[in-house]
Amino acid sequence: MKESLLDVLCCPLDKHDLELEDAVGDDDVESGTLVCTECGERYPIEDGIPNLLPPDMREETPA
Amino acid sequence: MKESLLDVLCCPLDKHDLELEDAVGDDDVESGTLVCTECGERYPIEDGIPNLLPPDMREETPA
Amino acid sequence: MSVRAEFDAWAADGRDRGMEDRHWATAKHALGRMPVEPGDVVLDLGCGSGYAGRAIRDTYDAGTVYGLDGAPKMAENAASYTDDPQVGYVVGDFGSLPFATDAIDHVWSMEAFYYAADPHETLREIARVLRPGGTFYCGVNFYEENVHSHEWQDRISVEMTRWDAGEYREAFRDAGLHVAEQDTIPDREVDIPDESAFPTDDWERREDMVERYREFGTLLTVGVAE
Amino acid sequence: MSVRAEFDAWAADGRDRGMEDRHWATAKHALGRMPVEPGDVVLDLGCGSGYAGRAIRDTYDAGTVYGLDGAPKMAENAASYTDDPQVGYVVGDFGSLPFATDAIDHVWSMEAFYYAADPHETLREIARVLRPGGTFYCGVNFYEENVHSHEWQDRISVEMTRWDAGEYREAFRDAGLHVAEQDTIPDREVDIPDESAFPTDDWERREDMVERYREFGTLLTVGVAE
Ligand SMILES: Nc1ncnc2c1ncn2[C@@H]1O[C@H](CSCC[C@H](N)C(=O)O)[C@@H](O)[C@H]1O
Ligand SMILES: Nc1ncnc2c1ncn2[C@@H]1O[C@H](CSCC[C@H](N)C(=O)O)[C@@H](O)[C@H]1O
Repeated sequence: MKESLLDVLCCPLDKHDLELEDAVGDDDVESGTLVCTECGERYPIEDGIPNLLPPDMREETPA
Repeated sequence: MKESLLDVLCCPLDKHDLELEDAVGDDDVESGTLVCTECGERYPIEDGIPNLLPPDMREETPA
Repeated sequence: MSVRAEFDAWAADGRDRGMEDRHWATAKHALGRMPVEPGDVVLDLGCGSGYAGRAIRDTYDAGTVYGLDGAPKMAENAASYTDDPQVGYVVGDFGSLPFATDAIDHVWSMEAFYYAADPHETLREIARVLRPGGTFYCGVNFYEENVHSHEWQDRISVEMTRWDAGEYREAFRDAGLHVAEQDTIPDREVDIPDESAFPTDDWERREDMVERYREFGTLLTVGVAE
Repeated sequence: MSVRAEFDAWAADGRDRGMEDRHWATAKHALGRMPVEPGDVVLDLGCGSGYAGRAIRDTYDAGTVYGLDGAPKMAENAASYTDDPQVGYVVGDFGSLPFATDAIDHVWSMEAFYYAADPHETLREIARVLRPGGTFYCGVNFYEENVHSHEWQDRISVEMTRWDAGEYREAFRDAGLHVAEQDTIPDREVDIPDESAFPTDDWERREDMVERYREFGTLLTVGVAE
């Protein structure tokens, strides 16, 4: 994902801003974690695609 | 014209309410005059059709 | 010549009905898209014979339909074609609509908008009479992309506005109308003769006639009042 | 079964591309009506292969197009079909959109909305992410009037919403979306064999197939955010 996507994304639960952590890749983020600045919920980025399903709908993919 | 038309009509010049004068016909007005409650401009109703052209565009039809 | 003089003459020689026949092929598709609910109040600007308003009243069980036209003879003709008490006609001008603010649920105008002396003012007037969320359905076959329409101006004394699709969208927005859709609706019904019939009285080349009707048809722009 | 499980399987066996082929015949007409301006931000809900968003980006020079899908494999496939840096995909659910309030100019959704677990909540979410005046283009071929679609529910594990046209309009308005247009867009391209070929594997009677495609097609409802 492009970092600019952060401008329009938000936490699906409480609609607060997300912060990017552990980013691999430059402007084009390959993997990393999006963290809600309010509730702290963590959303994975895998193969460049952020998974922003609400946590109860997200089945963890084996590491 | 139906008298209920008065609910949605207004003076084309200043958009104020119109009042019906000299009405011939009941609920279905055949002829008469619509008078602006603000500027006093008068608009004729002929053959049941109100002529609400701004006065400078209305060519008077011979009586 | 004035709108009144030009179009009273059209009404007198039956062109109101002629236009109804020709415009129906595209108008019906635009009419079919309108989100009119039972009881809604609808205004038909430049109603001509008034066919569109009457179709809206019948199809959607609209509460009341008003047709406005600048040519008294057009309004008279339109009135003579119906005795539906929920349909009414008024003589008025696009430049200063005699309707109260927020009084109308939907405004319809077919092959008429481009005759407005000041189209921007007319759009502001439409935005004024529409309640918030009301729609303006504006169909025009005289527009920039439709090159085959350009010469029409030579045959009519009233000055016409020739915008392209983008200019329509921009002007709508300037007047406070959100643009919800824009589309060209083809006329699939007009009879286009075989190649051998060309040139005809009206068309040099068959491909031009095909383009005019099957491709360019009528440009529909739908606005929603803020 | 979950949306994820059901549609990951579809993506894995190539049904994302199969749907793209079948949906294009009606989707392209709805796409052609959208008032997207250069630079606009567009969101494709339930993007599948992502073809619609990419067409919007290319046709209208949209600024950025995002595709959201609940099935990670769908989003992966979609991402693999383009390297346009202005197109991005996210995995997310219709019930709680991960987009900021007023961040989107236009939302598009084709043959996907009826899978929402709570369609009213999804409409409210769409109204939230759209800026005032932004449009929601919602195309569905599974709907009440299309009787030929009713049996589809038997073949899929995800529960589907089957509204009629009026219920769509009402639900849009309840969620704060003005209804600007509603239309059924026929599929004029699907090949319908001669009478002699019926019954086929899928159709008892030719007239049903004609009705399904040429008449019912896709129900399009266009909403405009307040
Ligand atoms: N400035 C103006 N104010 C009001 N009506 C006008 C006008 N300019 C043109 N018109 C009317 O607009 C109509 C255009 S012809 C189209 C008629 C009809 N809508 C149809 O589809 O067939 C004429 O009846 C003409 O009298
Ligand atoms: N609740 C939900 N949240 C997010 N996506 C969902 C969803 N329910 C279904 N979908 C997605 O919606 C898509 C429906 S299939 C339609 C795909 C595409 N729009 C096309 O026209 O071909 C699938 O990709 C499915 O994964």
